[in-house]
Amino acid sequence: MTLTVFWIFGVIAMGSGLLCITRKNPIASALWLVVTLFALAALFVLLDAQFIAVLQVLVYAGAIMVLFLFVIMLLNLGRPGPTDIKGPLGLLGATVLAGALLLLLRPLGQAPLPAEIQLPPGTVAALQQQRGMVGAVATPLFDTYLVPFEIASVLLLTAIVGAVVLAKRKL
Amino acid sequence: MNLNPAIPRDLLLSLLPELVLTGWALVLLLFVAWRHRTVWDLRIAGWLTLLALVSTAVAIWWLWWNRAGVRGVVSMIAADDFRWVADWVFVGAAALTVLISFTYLERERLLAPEYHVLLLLGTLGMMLMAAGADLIVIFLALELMSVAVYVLAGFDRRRARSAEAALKYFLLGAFASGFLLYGIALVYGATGTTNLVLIGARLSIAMRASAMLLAGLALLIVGFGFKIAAVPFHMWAPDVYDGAPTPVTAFMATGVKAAAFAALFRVMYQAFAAVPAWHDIMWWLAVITMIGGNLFALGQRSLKRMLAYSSVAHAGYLLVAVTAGGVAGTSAFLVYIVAYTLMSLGAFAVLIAKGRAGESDVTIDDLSGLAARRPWLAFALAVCMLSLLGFPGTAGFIGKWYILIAATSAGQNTLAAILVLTSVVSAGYYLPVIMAMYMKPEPIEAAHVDVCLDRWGRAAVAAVVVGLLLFGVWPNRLFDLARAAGDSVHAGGTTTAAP
Amino acid sequence: MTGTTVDLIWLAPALPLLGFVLNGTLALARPTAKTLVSIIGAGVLLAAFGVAIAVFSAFTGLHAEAPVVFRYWSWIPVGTLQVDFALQVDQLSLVMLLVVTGVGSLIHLFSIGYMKDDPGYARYFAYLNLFVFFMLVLVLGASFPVMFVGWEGVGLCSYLLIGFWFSEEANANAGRKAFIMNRIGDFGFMVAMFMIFWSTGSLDFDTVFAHAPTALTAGGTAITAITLFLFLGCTGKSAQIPLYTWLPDAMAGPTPVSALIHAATMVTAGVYLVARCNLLFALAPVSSAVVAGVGALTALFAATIALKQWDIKKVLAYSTISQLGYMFLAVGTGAMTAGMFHLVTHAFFKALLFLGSGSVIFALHRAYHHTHSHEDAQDMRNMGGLARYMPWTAALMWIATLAIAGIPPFSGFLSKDEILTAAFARGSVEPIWLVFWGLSLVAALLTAFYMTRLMIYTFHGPNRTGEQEQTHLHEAPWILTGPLVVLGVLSAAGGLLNVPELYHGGEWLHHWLEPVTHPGAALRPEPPLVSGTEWMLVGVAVAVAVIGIVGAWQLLKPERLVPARTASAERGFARILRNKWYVDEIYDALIVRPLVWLSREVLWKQIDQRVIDGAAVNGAARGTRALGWANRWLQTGQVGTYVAVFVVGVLLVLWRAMS
Amino acid sequence: MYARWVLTALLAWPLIAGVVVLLLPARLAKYVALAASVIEFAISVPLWWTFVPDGSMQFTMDRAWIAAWGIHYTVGVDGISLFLVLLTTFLMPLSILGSWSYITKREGGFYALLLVLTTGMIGVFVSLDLFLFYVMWELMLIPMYFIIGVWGGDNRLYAAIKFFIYTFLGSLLMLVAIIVLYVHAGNATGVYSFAYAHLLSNAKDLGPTAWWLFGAFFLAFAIKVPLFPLHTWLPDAHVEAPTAGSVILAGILLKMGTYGFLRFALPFFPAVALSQTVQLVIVILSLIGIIYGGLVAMVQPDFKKLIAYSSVAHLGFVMLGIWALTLQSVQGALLVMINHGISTGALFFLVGMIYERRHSRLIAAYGGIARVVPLFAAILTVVSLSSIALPGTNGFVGEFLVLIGAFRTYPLATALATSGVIVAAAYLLTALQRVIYNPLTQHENENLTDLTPREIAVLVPLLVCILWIGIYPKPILRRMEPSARALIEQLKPGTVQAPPAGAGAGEGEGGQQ
Amino acid sequence: MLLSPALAISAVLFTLGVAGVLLRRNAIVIFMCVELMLNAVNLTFVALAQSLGLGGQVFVFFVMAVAAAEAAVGLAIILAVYRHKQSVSLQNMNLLKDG
Repeated sequence: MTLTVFWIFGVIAMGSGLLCITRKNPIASALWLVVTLFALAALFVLLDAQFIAVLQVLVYAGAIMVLFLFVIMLLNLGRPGPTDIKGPLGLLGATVLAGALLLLLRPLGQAPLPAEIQLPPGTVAALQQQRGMVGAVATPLFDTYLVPFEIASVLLLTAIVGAVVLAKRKL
Repeated sequence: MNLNPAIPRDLLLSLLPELVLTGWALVLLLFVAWRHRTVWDLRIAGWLTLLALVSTAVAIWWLWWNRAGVRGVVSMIAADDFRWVADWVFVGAAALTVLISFTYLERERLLAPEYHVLLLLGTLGMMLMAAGADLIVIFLALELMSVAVYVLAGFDRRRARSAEAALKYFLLGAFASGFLLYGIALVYGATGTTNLVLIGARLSIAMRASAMLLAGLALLIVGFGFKIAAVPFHMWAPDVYDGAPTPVTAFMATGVKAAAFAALFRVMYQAFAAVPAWHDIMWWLAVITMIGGNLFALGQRSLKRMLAYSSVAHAGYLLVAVTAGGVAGTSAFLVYIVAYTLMSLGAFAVLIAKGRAGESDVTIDDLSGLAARRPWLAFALAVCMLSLLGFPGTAGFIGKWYILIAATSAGQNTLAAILVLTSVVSAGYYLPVIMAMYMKPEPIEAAHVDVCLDRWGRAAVAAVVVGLLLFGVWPNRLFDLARAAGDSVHAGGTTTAAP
Repeated sequence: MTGTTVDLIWLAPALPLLGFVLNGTLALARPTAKTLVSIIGAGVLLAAFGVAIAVFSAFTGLHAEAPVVFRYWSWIPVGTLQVDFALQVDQLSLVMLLVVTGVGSLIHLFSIGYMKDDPGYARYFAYLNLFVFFMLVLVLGASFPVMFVGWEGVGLCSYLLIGFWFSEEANANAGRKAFIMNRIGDFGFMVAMFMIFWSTGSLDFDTVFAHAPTALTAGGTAITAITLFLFLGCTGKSAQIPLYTWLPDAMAGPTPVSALIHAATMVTAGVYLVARCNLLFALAPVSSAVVAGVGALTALFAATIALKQWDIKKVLAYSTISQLGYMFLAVGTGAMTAGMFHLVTHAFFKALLFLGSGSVIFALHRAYHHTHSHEDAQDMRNMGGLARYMPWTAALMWIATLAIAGIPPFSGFLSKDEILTAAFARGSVEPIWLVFWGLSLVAALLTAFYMTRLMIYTFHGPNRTGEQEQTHLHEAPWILTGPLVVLGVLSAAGGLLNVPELYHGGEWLHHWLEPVTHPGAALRPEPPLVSGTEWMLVGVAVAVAVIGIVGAWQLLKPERLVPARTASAERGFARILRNKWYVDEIYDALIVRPLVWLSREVLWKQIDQRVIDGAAVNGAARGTRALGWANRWLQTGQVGTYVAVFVVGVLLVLWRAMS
Repeated sequence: MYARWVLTALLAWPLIAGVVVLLLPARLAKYVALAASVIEFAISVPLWWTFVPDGSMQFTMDRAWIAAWGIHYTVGVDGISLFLVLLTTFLMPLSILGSWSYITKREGGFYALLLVLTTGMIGVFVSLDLFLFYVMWELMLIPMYFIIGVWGGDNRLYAAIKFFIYTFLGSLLMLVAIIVLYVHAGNATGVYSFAYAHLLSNAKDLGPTAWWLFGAFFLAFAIKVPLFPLHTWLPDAHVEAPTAGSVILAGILLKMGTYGFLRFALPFFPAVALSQTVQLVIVILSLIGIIYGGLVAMVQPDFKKLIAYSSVAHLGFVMLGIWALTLQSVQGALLVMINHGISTGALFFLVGMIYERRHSRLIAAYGGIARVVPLFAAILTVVSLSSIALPGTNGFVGEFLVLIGAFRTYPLATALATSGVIVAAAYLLTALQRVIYNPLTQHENENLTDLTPREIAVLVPLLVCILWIGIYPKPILRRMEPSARALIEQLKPGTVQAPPAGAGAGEGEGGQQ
Repeated sequence: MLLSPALAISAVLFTLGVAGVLLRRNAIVIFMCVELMLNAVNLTFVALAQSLGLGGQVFVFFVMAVAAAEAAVGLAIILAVYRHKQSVSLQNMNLLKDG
């Protein structure tokens, strides 16, 4: 049952992903990407990552993709014009390269994880039960992952400074 | 001084240089928010930056002096000699970049002190990359560095070339980050952890290398390969180096590359020492990078693009050090990166002196007759070129020699031979620079009258030349440092018999 | 050290060397000091001649059976190779010493008059002195390398003196040709030295000759090769087939030079060498046959060419080649004494002939100089009837002509006859020598003929010099004729040196040289001849000479001859002879031109410039650079391309990692 | 004191003087440089007397340099290198004096580079540590590159870069070979050191690697020699270089290749170097060099190019002599190296002097000038004769020894090589004739001035050497012999002839053919 | 177990992202494709987290931060380029190239 649902959302994600990269209009692409992100959020839920799923919807689909759309609109890229998709040769090249990549990544879907590193099934769910959906992710964030967390904060600061520098009217 | 990161005090201590630098960056940010209009604001920001870098260096030195180290504990942050030496390289590269930026920024009217903030933040990212003992730290640090450098590349917004360079760098960088991240994910999947030491431990206890691990490893190499501009992931480099403001180019060619290599070394030798598969890949990457970089550089007229390809070629030499591995390889990398940082920065500094406001390209022929008009500048560039070429008496030679020893000790004689053969090709583009400066007449009367550096730039160039010659003749202290650093990375691993 | 005057032998070469140094300095510093130059130049030679006589008499008193060797310093000492700079006095070298200094002195005296107006007077004497120095080193050297010093040194002086008037390209060419031809011979000499050293362990004459019979198998490949290579050296130096062509060209030099170097001394060095190495040649019968055969052939061949030459010196040059052929026939036959005898007599009469011709040329030249004419002063067609103007010269040259033609009792008769007899005698053992004898007999006939021709055209018949010039023709001054007279006496009476037993003579030279020639003669004794046969041979030889002379008188009509400027070219076979059998042209076409062409067009322009430098070196550079340029097809600025390449890289890395 | 410090002084002094020259005003440069080089020569002269001919390394000094890699500053000379050092110090003052009026621009730099070059060249000959050797080997490349490139002729840029890259190609592969040797010796003994003796004694058991290593050394040295197909840098470099450059290039730089063979390539890899194949290749290449070099020289229109190709021929003799490995041939090879430095150096000086007057190197631009400049003509003749190995000059002694020695090992090849003397006469005498003899046809030549006292001062020492070595080479041979003997003994044990019982009659082993 | 399908879907999405980058010329769309790649990786992380512990989920958090930072800077850069060229098509990014 879960598997079926998983596959349904999976197919949605892949399908909309495909549409995202093949739509001529950037806005359409962006919207299809949003669909993909939503589908992924659903998959996250199925994978015991409810908090991440929420973040996915809020941050990704909500904030980041809006930013994209905003820029697309700002630059008025949605208007009809020549397509930005490469010609048949580009299509062929992209297909061949991507196909080859997929072929090489194929073993990933089959390889079972080594038993010695796997947690007993249900451990994650149990942990979430124990600490709460948010707490299960947040606790390590301020504990084990304190340093990366701080780096991430500096990263965001840098991005802000950078964006300001690049975008401000006068240098 | 043994630090246990589980204790907050020790954690802070182990991050002392980064904290100092972050602190200064915030101070500077405040200053910038307050003063960001005049030339003097820019200069003061520059001096503050230098101060920040010096104090960071002192912090590093303090930790090094006290033999600070995280030993026997699983941690996000490594504290070992390798990190300190690498940090010094980054700080040094940043400091030299600041020194050569004064002239450039003022001449190009880039009166935005945020430049220095970004420089500091980028340096912070580099230091964290070298410090990262966990893939997630390395990834975040890499992104921190990259974001700062993306912006710096596009810093000269008035010029389309700068913007284009930023865009190319950014798009390809983000693309490559995707691969790196996927690689991290797969390695995580295969080993259940992202900590380098733990990965190493798990892989060494006879865990069969799964397809997932190998794919992850490959994608990690791709991700790093992009940052170090290894062929065939190098194609962004010439364009971006070309379009970015010259001091930023210098910073990219030295600091960014050094940081990526430092991380690569730590990842490969602390986590994947037990997996032989990557040696083969590195071997091939090294070979095609050396061949490609050197060949492509031959076709360039623009000095900046030539240096860009040359930096690709040098990435190839460094990859030889990676392939050779062992203590020798790691030490060789450190020695070489010191030399490379000096000589590249020196070359870019002279390039800045020669460039004119708004002028895009300096071709090799533009340097004709420079020696007659500006003998010291020409001498400096000549020393840099010879060092890049690997000529005895310069640090570049010592570095190359060390890499060759490392490669030979590892039985990689063919690789060593390819290295020197491609070096011969490199004479084909380094020598014309010297040739132009010394052996050709000035194209027009007084062609080089306005070539000059301010006193900071001159100080930087002088420091570079002195460093190159000093290390070229008396590299003993540098060796000891590098050797200890190499040892520290391989503490748990195998040490080869050779030096 | 012998404690006698022989110890002064070093003075003999040292004096000319001193003369060279002084005159050389003068030539560069004060070229006009001609008197000083003359005194130094001729003085050192006369002094050397004095030393030679003193040494000779002292040596005679020693009754030495072995050579007296003086080692001055260790020259090339490396391992077992110990070459000392050493001089050796023995019977053979003394004969040469006397001839060189004696004839040399006369020629130096002659030169004082002959060259007096030349701007290069000092240089001339410097060279001449240097030549004598080297010649003496050649004949006195106690080992092959020391001899080789003189051997190449005389070649050098020959080169310098042939090209003495270097402003004419032909003269300079002639000098160069002489040097290179000699070098070809020297190549043989050097290879022979190497083989001698490694087979006998030394290069000193005494050691080599002492070891040779035991170290080398008689008639073996090694000794044959050694002697043949030595003989190659001789053919170069002594102008034998195939390396003789330089000598006629060498007449470009001043005439006294031709007399000294290209007639009396240097060109006989080859004969001296074979005589010196008689032991080695005696061990190698095949080589001896080659030497004799080449000698006989050269004698005939050169004589044919001499028949049709108009240049008076060219005739004498070919005559010299021809006479040298006789000497080689002699030494090849094993008749070392006969060879040396002919060498000495030839030195006398040929020097006389050359100096006489020099006197003639001097006269003609002066005459033409007076009238500002540019006629050829050496062409016999411009002479004729000169006996009237220059009686002394004519008379003396007749003596020399009779001597060379072999008319008894002149010196040439005795020496040539001895050679012919020896060849005939050898023919009784080895029949091939009968052929050689026959060849040389024909050559004798031709010799008599062309020498008479020379005399007739030069001194007899009507004068063709020109109406105005005739008034200026007269005998040369005493400084020129004086030496001629001395040489005339020697040419006439030189035969006394070695009057054969046939005429109840003492064979002084034969006995004198015995200690030197004995080792070879012991191995290869001369076959005896009954005296009847000997008389018959004498008769044949004299008859041949007389036929030649008389024939020439009968056949040649000097009255019909016209001056060179109006003469028409020869036709038919005469033309081939006139053009020296086209040997120069053949060498040029077969060797020189192809070699130069090969060097320039193939080796240099194709192999060096195009293949190695162009294709390989610059090609590699260009190719590398082209590969670099090719990158621009990829590095187009298009991110799409970059991404594609990137992904290809990813695929490759993944593939390598996972396979 | 002298014995310990002399080599270091010889290395350091020119370097110091070079810096001084660079800092002084340009007009003083040549005086200071000349003084410095004369002092350098004066320092080196006592080597002649204090050297003890016993085959050992002398005047050695050993100091740790880069201890981490076992790199030492180790210097010393033996009979093989002694004369190369002396030749260097001898030629330098002459080169400086010879450049007196030739160099008119940037004099300071020129003379400073010459002095630095001195250090590099001497360093190559005295280094007993392979790292030091390599550094010195490369060090002399840069000054030469600048000398050709800055002060050279019209096509100097091409010549300079060709010279550089050619040499660089070979030397870098040698670098790898040195390092492989180092690692090999280190792995075998646990002692990691670049010391010559250490590497030499542990260059065994390399297996097939030895072939590769020998190949690398071979390439480096063969390019420098230059051996036949690797010689094309030489004509260009010689022609374009200023006089002093050509003199040093021919006089000393070329000797580095042959010295390298003697000192490194042969002793390190005797099994490879003396294998049938390598012997065959070397002998054939030397022969080609001798004959081909001569033939190509014969048809050169440019006098300097002619001399350059003649160098190929001369060095062919050296190679033949080295590989023949008899006492005579090796000493002959060493002597030819010295002789070539003197004679070819003098030839280049002479060409340079006439070039200064007439600004042409083409043979065809001259002709008949012996009348106008008799002294020049006389000296040119003597030097040419020395170059074509006329007995009595230095050239003969060297070539004679090489050939007579090599004849034992390679009779046929040596016989062919001997024919090189014919070709030598052909090309040099032809050139001589076309320059100083023949009619004086060009009006520009009518007013040439003869040699000045300064120029005479440059040439006289060379002439003295030409005659001295030609007549009395024993002092040199005596000093070389023990080292040459030791070398041969080391490579071909038992083949060296016993020392002579006494000077004079050579009682040796006869009979072998 | 959902791991295998998740990994498979992730790989496909990643490949789609790569294909998109290869296929498109519009800078913004390409950037979106990169985001698609990052999301594919996120899926892998989350799937792995189910078996390997919460670390994987924490990663996703960080990836989002990175994506946000990149988006901010990236879009600013795209704006800066647009100001010069009035276009975001990479076809027009040809000031910088060899030759």
